[in-house]
Amino acid sequence: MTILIAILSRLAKAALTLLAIAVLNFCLLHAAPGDPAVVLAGEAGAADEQMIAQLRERFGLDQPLYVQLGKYIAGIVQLDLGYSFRQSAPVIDLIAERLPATLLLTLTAFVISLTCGIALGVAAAARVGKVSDSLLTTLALLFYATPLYWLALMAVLVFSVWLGWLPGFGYETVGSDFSGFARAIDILKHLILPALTLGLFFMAVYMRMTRASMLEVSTADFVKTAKAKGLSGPVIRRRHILRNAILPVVTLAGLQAGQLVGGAVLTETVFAWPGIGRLMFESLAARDYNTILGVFLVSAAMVILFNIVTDIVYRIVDPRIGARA
Amino acid sequence: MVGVVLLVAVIFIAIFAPLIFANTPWQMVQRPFLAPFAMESLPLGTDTLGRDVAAQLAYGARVSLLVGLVSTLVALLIGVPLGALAGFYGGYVDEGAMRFTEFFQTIPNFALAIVLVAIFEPTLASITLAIAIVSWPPVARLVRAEVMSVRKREFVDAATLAGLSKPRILVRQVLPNTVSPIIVMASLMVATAILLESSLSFLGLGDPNAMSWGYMIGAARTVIRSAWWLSFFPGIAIVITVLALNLIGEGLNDALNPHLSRKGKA
Amino acid sequence: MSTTLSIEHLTIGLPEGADRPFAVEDVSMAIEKGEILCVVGESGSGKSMTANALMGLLPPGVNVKAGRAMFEARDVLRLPEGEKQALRGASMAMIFQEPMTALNPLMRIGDQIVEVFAAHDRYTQSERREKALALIREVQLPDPEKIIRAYPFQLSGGQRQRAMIAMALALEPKLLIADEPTTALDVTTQAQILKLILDLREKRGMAVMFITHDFGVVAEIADQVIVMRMGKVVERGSATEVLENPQHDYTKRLLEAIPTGKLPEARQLSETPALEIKGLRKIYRTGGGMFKPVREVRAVDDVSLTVARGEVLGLVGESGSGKSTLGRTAVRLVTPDGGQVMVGGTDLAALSDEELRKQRHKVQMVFQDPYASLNPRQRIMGAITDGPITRGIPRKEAEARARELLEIVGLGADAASRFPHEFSGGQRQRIGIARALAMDPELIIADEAVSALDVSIQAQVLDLLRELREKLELSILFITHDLRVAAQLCDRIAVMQKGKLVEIGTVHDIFLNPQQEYTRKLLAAVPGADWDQQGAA
Amino acid sequence: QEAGGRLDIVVQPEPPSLMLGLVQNGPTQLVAGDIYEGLLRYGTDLQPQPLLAKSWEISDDGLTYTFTLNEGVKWHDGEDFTAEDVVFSADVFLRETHARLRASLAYVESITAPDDTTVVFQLKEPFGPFISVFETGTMPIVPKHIYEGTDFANNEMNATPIGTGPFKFEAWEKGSYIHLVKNEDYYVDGLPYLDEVYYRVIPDAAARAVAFETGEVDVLPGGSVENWDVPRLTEMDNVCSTGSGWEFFAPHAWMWLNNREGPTSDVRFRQAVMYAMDRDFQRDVVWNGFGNVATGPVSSKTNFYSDDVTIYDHNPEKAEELLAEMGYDGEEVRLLPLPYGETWQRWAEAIRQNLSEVGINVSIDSTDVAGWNEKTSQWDYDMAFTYLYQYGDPALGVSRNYTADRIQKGSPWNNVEGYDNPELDEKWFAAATMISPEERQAAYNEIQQEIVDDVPVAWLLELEFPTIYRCDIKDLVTTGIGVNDGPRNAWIEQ
Ligand SMILES: Nc1ncnc2c1ncn2[C@@H]1O[C@H](COP(=O)(O)OP(=O)(O)OP(=O)(O)O)[C@@H](O)[C@H]1O
Ligand SMILES: Nc1ncnc2c1ncn2[C@@H]1O[C@H](COP(=O)(O)OP(=O)(O)OP(=O)(O)O)[C@@H](O)[C@H]1O
Ligand SMILES: [Mg+2]
Ligand SMILES: [Mg+2]
Repeated sequence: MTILIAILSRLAKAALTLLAIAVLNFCLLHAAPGDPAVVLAGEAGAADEQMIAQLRERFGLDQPLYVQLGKYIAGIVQLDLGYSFRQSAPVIDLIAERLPATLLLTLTAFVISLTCGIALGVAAAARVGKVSDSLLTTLALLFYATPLYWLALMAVLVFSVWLGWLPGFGYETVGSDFSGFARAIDILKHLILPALTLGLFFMAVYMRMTRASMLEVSTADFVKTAKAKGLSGPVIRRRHILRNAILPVVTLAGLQAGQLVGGAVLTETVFAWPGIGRLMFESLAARDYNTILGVFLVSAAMVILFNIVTDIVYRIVDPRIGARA
Repeated sequence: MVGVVLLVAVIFIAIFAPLIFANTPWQMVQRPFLAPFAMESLPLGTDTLGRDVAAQLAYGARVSLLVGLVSTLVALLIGVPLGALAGFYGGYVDEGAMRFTEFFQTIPNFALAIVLVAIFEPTLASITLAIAIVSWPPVARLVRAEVMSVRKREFVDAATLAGLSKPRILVRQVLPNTVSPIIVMASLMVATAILLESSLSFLGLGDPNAMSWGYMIGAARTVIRSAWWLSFFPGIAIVITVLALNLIGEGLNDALNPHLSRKGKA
Repeated sequence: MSTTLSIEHLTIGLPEGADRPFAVEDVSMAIEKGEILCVVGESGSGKSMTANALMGLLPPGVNVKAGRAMFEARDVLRLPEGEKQALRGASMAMIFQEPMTALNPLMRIGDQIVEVFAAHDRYTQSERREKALALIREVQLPDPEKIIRAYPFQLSGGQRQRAMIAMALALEPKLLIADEPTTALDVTTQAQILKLILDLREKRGMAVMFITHDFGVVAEIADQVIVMRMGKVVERGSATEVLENPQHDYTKRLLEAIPTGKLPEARQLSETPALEIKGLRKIYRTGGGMFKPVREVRAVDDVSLTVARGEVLGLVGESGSGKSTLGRTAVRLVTPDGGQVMVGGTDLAALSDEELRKQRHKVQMVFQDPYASLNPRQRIMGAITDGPITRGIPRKEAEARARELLEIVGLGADAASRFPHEFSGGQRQRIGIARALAMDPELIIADEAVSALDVSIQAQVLDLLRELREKLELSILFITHDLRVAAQLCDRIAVMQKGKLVEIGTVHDIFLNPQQEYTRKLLAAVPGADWDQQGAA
Repeated sequence: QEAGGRLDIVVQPEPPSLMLGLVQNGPTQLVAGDIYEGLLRYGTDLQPQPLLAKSWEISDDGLTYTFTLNEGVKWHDGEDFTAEDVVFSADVFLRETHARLRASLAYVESITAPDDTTVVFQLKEPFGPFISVFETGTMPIVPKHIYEGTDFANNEMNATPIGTGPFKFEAWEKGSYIHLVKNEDYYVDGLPYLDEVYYRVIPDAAARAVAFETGEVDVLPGGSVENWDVPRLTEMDNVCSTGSGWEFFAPHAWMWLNNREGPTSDVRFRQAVMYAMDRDFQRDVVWNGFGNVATGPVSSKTNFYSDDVTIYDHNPEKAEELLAEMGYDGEEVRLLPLPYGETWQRWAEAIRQNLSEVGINVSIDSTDVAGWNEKTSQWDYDMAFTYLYQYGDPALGVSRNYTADRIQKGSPWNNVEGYDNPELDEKWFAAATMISPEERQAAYNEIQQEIVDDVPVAWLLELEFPTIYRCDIKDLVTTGIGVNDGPRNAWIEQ
């Protein structure tokens, strides 16, 4: 019950934060040089004063900035993210079209990086000081240090061009008319490379963190207690150390899960993944303000959502939080 | 140790680039796409316009390191005072500062960097600033958390009891005790900043007048098939530098953490 | 009687860079079935190492160099890991020094007990639960049904320690090793746990190796005693032999330094109050964020008392009774929720921040935790002179005075240029005292100022305080949980319980004629109280 | 010729909309060129060919253009196509929405439809290039029954375009692909051969090359991959390429030199720039040998080209002389590259290097597409890259960049450099309204000679964008607009 109220109040607060973010972003974007009307006119291949004036009027860009802001905020309150000038469609539709792809990519990458990262971190911590530990740690460091886009290019080169195992880009085989299970398999094949490249960096982060955290916890007194009980090494690691070591990883993961939504621009670009990050990047080039603002708002909402989820996960993992009565 | 040696080497190359290479990295010196080791004077070959890759690499080190160091410095300059004030004074100061920080954290930071660079137009200064702007919030949070925990330590009470003023306590007693985690974080931030700069360059948001590693990879990606060395060498340079900074960071982490140094990671 | 454990010529090597080559050297001892062997000795003498070696839990770098430990006809020091595992928890169990951290914070108490059975593959799932419940009852934890599902943070320190004991006893081990299991606990809880161990020894006839530095505890439970120093056994014998007729110099010194229950003569107190506290109240509110209900603790609840000039007022009471809070309110590190604090006639609450800062020097505090109260990155000189310099005393003068004070507390002037971590706990506590004195205060709040000290150094510091009281007419609010120490130094004693002042009176009144039930309980819980009376006699 | 099959064609960037009447940028023309049609199409020799109009007639005074339309043409939604649609499109719809066409329509007195298959354009005065404005991208015919009386820009049907072309719109998966299917009712028997066409959106140039290599796509229209990739791709088995298919557009690249202020306002400086540049190197290295060095404002592929002009070779000494003569003091000159990918970036770097070798202090401004549009249309630059289409006739695609009446702030497609030469303006106008081609040729020769000496802009290259495709695709590029209407006739050899 109290949890429910707490979540509700937190959501209300989040809504306010979002509104403030919308205002801030609005101001930020309008500080950018570049006029969407001019861009649109430019794209048309020819333009004159009349056309630009028409465009401005049509999009309300001829009005003073504060009026535009007022209208925009009023729209947001009614869950209307505005209209994309460039794509001539409501922003919310554009985002809705792209969001599933991004979520599929980033969540897969997230799950892969988290599970593998933690598993490898545990493995490395268990072998601390041995060759295999150094090997794993160095590998993680390498993944961490390698620029993501470079890795992506290499992955395409190797797995797609040379070996021909996996499709190098896109979301699914275009025009294949797959449906049901076959389609799922097809999408999965397309998903592997981008999800892996996106995941590798975070995997490295989680692994290092898990390892460090495991080592730290393994010096705790209760680990000694567990040994004194006669528990075996693996049992101690699983039941005692890992559970305590995972908390900082959860915090970090929560932060990053939110960031993943907007942080996949590079991966989406290299792999032609029709996601929201690319939408943002392309809209930025066209000064399609409403779309960028929409993307920012949605990803901010994601971050906040994931923060709440993190808190709940935290509560499940650590009974000390909030349980004091 | 390895980290320090590597980093010093990179810094050395960066500083002395003009002495080592007679030409600017933009000079077209030979036919394009000269493979590495094919010609003695051009050990790493030439790029798409026939420019010396080795010179580009050396000059690129300057930009990449500069962006990394300066942006980290700026991020610290924003993050440390903000976090320190929030953590030390608490209450409304804290609330205000943290809400402010939250704004910057809710926008995915790579996306924010892209927008900022696009807004200010890509110059070395704007790129550095944009990277600083997206990297300070974690610093503020860290410093805040550290200050909050140090503030509760009893020696702060002791200083209060000795009649020291609050600002003086913050600066002289509290902050020095938060230095080690900040240093460790900073070394990692430099690494992240270098990666971020290169990612921006890759997307075409680099400073066109500054030769950087990210620029090199971005420029080379279209010829990755026919001229592997053009993206390989700068890629390796980034990996080595980031690796070095990470090793230094971890080394510092261990050195500054009494628990770990005592255990002796032999 | 049969011998449960016999240690023969045990030598444990320390890694390079340690303060000495061997943690313990050529140590032998034996414990009979159903016997309690107390191991006493100064801090760092190798007591814990011996215990850990038996359990096979030596820290990395520390190794058994020689000797053997025969248990059930096997040398436990040389068993392969697998067999050791089988032994641990089943026939040989250990209770650790620190109850607060020895339990996994994320696991229910019941599960942590059940785990012991699981590790040794005993009983079925449901039986294990039953057994766990029975154990919880046996160690007299209240409301077992609830406790079994509780997390460690929901338990008090004493309850946690009992849960630990339950775990150790789960498989009815033949040998129980208890490493200072009561140091962190207040006297009343300590008494309960000692009783529990005695009961269990009776019921199950297990052998106990009990590590402690408290002779009161030794007197209460020991059959045999071993005294260790610098890794060597310096004396051994039955409890009565060692306590009453010590042979070795070190043992004698230890015993001499124990504060006796002897009460000092009453002194004439001055009329002018140095500190007046009226109706003081402090409520701590914690939590109240996301998901958390607000929790209120009435740390100090309507307390009034005065300390006269030149008086030492002892403040005693169990842990958490609000002693430190009261002290901190007096120096105004904590803002009270109600009531008045007058120092030398001025009400600190009425002062502005700036004026308060100027008046600060009048009351000083020696903090409970000496290490925490020193800035680890500041040299001792800075720590001591910061205050006086802020007050406007010239640097030279302040530094000269600091050196003088360091000499007075017995550290030597060269201590000034060192960092806090380069001192031992006792030395740090003396630095804290020097720092307080440097401000020329009228009143010192000494919060457990001698708790970290060896009995011998403890005596030294008490002498110093007595001297200052005489010479400078210094008033002291002396906070302690050690009634014996309080008896030695104080003029009057105030007793606190759960934030309330339950009794206040002269030392003689309190010790010889306590009015309150709670005070009587506190006095009775002092370990080795009987033996002590004899000593006093 | 065999029917059947599917083509996958790269489109880059993703078009903002497929409604060709509203948006006419490159990607839209590429995709929507299969959906919509104009009255005529133009061969690689720029001569008109029938499309919606099966024949046409121009009166001797050059004022009356009469078109006879094909019969039995249907819109994709089944409605009949009539002459009324043409009148509506040209006179109502495009007048409002199509800026480039609007300039040509200024010469038009009236547009009428005497019967269902006849359309008559009556001009006010002769306009030499008028026969070239009926191309699909210039005058796409839109359905009157859908748009009449509506708000064109916000018409819901814009999302599902209805045309008369050989392919119908089927689906658009944003960020992935656009799917067109064969128009079974197409009015030319047997056409089109292909069953379907996919336009694939792949944002990264390297990925586009990979897509072609792995067989994901079959056609890389000009400009889809960076030039350096072209040799590698064309060397693959069963891969063909052609430079043809751009004649109508004849993309012509130059740098605007700001004639209003700074060093670039001095004609000697502008000439120095021309001499300082090594344009052969630019073509050979930056453009990998594609294209020709431009001699002046008119592309050699366009009608009325003349090479009887001053030739600027690579001559640094001459450039230094000119700079010394004008007393150039090393003032910084900003260079704005075109943000269209690595080739353009490298090009700017190469030119900066050339210029700095003769002592010109150049810094490259970096910006994205929006910034480029903003800066050029607000005249905030010193030197700025651009390339423009010539649309087959100097009066349509060339003069707009040099006459003073086209100095209009706010658009990057006119006289952005601010070149103001009234004498020459007269000649441009006169040349546009002449009827006889010989007369016009003479007039344009004169214009070219004069303007090249003035160097209002620094002409660079006549660009060539090779189209790369698999050799078993036949008849893909048959007209002057290449792939834009290529799928209409293309077929795949089995
Ligand atoms: N992990 C370690 N590495 C090196 N030396 C250690 C380690 N732990 C303890 N020592 C050293 O071993 C010696 C014995 O330590 P031990 O913990 O047995 O003392 P103790 O008698 O239990 O003291 P206390 O009463 O303070 O608990 C000490 O000199 C100590 O400094
Ligand atoms: N800062 C604080 N916030 C919340 N509760 C506190 C705080 N400080 C103390 N308390 C609570 O107030 C009560 C009194 O604490 P206090 O430290 O005064 O006890 P004490 O008598 O000094 O105990 P000890 O002998 O263990 O030092 C305890 O229940 C404690 O948990
Ligand atoms: Mg010990
Ligand atoms: Mg206390």
